[in-house]
Amino acid sequence: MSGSLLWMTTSAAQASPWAVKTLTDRAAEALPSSPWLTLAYLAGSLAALGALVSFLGMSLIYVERKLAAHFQCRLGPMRVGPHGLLQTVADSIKLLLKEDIVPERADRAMHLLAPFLSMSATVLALAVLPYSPSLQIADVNIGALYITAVGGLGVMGTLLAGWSSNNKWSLIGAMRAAAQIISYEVSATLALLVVVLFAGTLSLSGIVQSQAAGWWIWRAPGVGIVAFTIYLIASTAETNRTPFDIPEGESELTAGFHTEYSGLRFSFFFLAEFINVFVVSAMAATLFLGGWMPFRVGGLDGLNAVMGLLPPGGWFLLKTCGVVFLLMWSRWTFPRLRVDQLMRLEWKFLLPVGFVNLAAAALLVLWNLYFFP
Amino acid sequence: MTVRIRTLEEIVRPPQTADSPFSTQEYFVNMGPQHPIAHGSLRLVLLLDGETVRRVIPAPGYVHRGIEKMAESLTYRQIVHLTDRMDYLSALMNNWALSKTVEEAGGIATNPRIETIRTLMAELQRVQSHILWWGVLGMDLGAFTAFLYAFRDREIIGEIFEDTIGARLTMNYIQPGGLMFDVHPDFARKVKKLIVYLRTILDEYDTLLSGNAILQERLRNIGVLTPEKALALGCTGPVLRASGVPYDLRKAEPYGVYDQVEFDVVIGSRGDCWDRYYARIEEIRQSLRILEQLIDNIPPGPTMVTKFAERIKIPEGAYYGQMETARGVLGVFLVSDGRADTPYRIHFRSPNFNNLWAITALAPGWRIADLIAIQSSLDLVIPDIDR
Amino acid sequence: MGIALEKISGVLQKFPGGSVLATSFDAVANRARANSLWPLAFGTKCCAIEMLMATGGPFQDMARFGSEVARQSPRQADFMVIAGAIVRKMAPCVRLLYEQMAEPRYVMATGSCAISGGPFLYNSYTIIRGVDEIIPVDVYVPGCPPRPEAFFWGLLTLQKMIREGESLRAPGIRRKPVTAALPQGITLQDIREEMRRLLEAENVVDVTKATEARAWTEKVEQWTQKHCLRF
Amino acid sequence: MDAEALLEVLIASEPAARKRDKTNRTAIQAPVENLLPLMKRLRQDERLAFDLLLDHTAIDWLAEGRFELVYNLYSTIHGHSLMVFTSVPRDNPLAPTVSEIWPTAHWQEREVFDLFGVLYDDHPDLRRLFLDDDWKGNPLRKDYQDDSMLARPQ
Repeated sequence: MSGSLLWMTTSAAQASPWAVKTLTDRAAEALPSSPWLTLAYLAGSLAALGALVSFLGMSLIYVERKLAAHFQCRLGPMRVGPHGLLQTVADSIKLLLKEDIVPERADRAMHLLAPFLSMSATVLALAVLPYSPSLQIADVNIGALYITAVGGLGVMGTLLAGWSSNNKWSLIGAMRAAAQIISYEVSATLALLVVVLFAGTLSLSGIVQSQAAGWWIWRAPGVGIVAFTIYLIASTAETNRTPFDIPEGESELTAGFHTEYSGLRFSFFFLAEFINVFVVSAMAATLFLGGWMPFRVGGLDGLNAVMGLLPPGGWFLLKTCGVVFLLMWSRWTFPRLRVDQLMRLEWKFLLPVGFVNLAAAALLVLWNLYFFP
Repeated sequence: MTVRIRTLEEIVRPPQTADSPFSTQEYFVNMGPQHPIAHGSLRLVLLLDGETVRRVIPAPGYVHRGIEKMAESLTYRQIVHLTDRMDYLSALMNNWALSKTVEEAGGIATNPRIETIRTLMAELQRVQSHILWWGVLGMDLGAFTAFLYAFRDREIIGEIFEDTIGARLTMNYIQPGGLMFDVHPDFARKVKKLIVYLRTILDEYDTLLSGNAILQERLRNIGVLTPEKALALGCTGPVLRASGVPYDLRKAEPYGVYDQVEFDVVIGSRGDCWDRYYARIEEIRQSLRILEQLIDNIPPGPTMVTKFAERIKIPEGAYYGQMETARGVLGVFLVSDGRADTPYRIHFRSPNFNNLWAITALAPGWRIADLIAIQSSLDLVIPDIDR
Repeated sequence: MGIALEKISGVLQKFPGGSVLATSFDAVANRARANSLWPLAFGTKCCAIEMLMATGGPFQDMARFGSEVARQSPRQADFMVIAGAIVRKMAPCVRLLYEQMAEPRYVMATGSCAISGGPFLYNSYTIIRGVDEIIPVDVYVPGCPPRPEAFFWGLLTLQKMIREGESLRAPGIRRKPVTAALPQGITLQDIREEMRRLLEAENVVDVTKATEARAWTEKVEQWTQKHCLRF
Repeated sequence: MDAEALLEVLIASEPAARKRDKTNRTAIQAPVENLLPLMKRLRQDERLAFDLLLDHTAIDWLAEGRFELVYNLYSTIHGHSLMVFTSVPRDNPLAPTVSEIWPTAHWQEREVFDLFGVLYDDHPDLRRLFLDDDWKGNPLRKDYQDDSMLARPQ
């Protein structure tokens, strides 16, 4: 194992064309010469993050609505802008201007706080995602762990929202959300650990670079695809989407934990859900599909050169979109699971499989039984 | 004498507060009248223990319009339009049930053409109603796409109705003594096309929803209704047949031209939600069989045997007529005093009214999500309960 | 937050040239509101099948106008479609739902039952003759039940009203343009008067008396006072 | 069992029951005191075995000062049906409940209680069904008055 690890680190340091330079690196470099440039970098990255969040949210909502419509033999939004492109813009402006209601008997402070907590948890995750070698805000050396930790924070917002609304349906929804997210976090982490074992690093850009000879989904024979599937199922559950949308469960709990929210605060939950979809898709792409790394097979230089024609950012976007499509596809196809079936799936099926998979992965790494070790 | 009149508030009292902050307690929640599962405006008061349903108290009446009182001052032909608005998904069958009872009581004999067209229309409506139910069940269980597929196919049948009747939902087509209009010249061609189309589409339904492991998990062995219980609760229609009782009025007391066509009564074996689900899917297939046999054999003849403006008078007496609608037995109980051309009293025995109460026996012990599945599988139309 | 934003146009006006800005801000806001009307999933009777289900279906597709996001919670909905008869037992619930919706909120009464009681006008002991007795209605869509096309007519009328009528600085103007859907030169008042004249000429109903005689409207009012006062 | 044989069996077992004319189905009339034993027999007798109570409702005969209660029975085992009529006085409308024999009667009786005001002895949960608990009067009675009802113009 140490051999392969050494190979990884050396290859990344010496011969890789993918020298990663994050925004924080640039800011740190600029600090001695001109502190103003540093500030400009910081302000720029903050603005970019804000723009990214709103753009991502809006475009994903638009895509989801269009996609759903086409799955269902409909047209979807058509009237606002060409093919309804401005539909989500109109929706956002309307939600911004909508009255903001706090129910009389709600816990006012918590009720106001919850959507921001939910939102910030997902936005924090965006900071460490490697979009391309030159576009990453910070490359934390425990990136994978950080994403898991921050992802777990989001449930606080949901729980708070359900509790503070003083509505029984909201509370049921929040309790379901807490039980579900905490359970599925375990499986998601187990799947993530498989890749960490192979890559030998927790840093997300390090994981991407470790896939220069091939993506872990196929390079780790068997365990890669199993881990990918587990990760996809667990992360769908974490984002509360069908077939795991029991916390909102429209036909059961009216609107679940955000029943009492209106206007902007409701839109925060709405946006957080879609940013979350992006984050888990980007994570699935980063961990298993090589992130911004083009499709490469170790040794086939001709293929690698052709694949390298598309810039890394494009690859990242393509893969993420693929996973997003997969998530949306399942959302508009499956019925909803029941809460105890959901728990059974996690604790009696995904978790044991995840553990076995992790052990198998450890053995494979130990004996170097994977492609291009 | 032990008559004690109670009120809902008396029953729905908040339980005693817990002594210790860590002990649990049961709590009441309102499901409806505005709730996605209300399918209109049904209110269920649930006593929950965590997620488990301990008790269901249905509180109907949120669309009680007093149709029975209104009908006492209307002539028999005028009442027909009110029956549309009870179970609007089986509007034609409701029309027919009233017409049939009035014809039986007033001694009006119809001709084979009228009966054949009535049967055809009723079966088309049954198919339409079951398709809509399928979609709504999908929506209730979270598969929204099923709902829109159902509406796609429902519109096609709606178009056939529109050609002949001119209405999409409240038909007012089958009248005592005949039909409002003759069928559209395109009717037979379109129905034949529809039969071919629906046969393929039913397979698609199976692929999309019936074969889905999650759906089967959600429906199988949930809310088992034994035949004895179903009969005791007065359930009829697919709900009763799914429990294994082959009680179908189309066979038991044939009306229309049901005695001349070949079809099977679909019965279930266990009486769980899945049986109720698949019984209806299978009933669509049986209805297609009936349509297929009749569509080429519409006999010639007039479509109205009485004069339209003629006021029907019924001799003194009490009459009961019943019909199998998409949801069960719709009974019409008619009392005439023999003097006026309006009924002295009319009462509708609605299938949904009796099927609704099955939920009080089925849901306790299951989770909220199962309650949704159970209610969906009962296929309730609330305005028919409330009348 | 929403309240703070609503003050923007008022603040803008104080600056030189601000009224132009404020007007354009209003125009943008109104266009956004008009094009993003999310209905409340609430139907009582047959009209619900046509108004909320069939219109969402593939043949009609409400989503083209951006209205397919049917919200189950009244807090998140923009307009309420009263689809079907409202009876006295339901009246407080409808009122409560309306009170729970966030401003700006709109109401569309579809079908004769919701507009006037329709087929249940006479001899029904529970019916409410027109949902506008409990909540203000913006658009009336006649029919029994109306066709989905009629619903779209109502939706587009509502959109037109919002685009043209309402301003952030003067909310509530939208109550007036109900007549936007009427032919030129005829106001709603004219129609009411005409209806009244016709009804009274036939000596069928004494409209004033019939309205005053309904003691239960007071009950709804009391109930609302008791339960929804703080909204 | 055909209608004649059915009536024979019935009247032999319950002497107070009489055949009722002017109906389109087999029907018997019984005094309200004998209703409960009669109903029990109808349900339990193997030759009769009426296991499905299809319908229960009432008729308000205002001029005669009585309510007529109607039970509509069907036997899925034998395939025969029967209507049972009984009368209760209008000023003291008290009838025995049959909800222990057919649980479906529970709600059908509540409906009749709501709309006619017929009281059911020993009914486990006698509440208004469709109307509010504080509603005055019983709308389906012929003499029901309501300010909010608009009379239909003739």
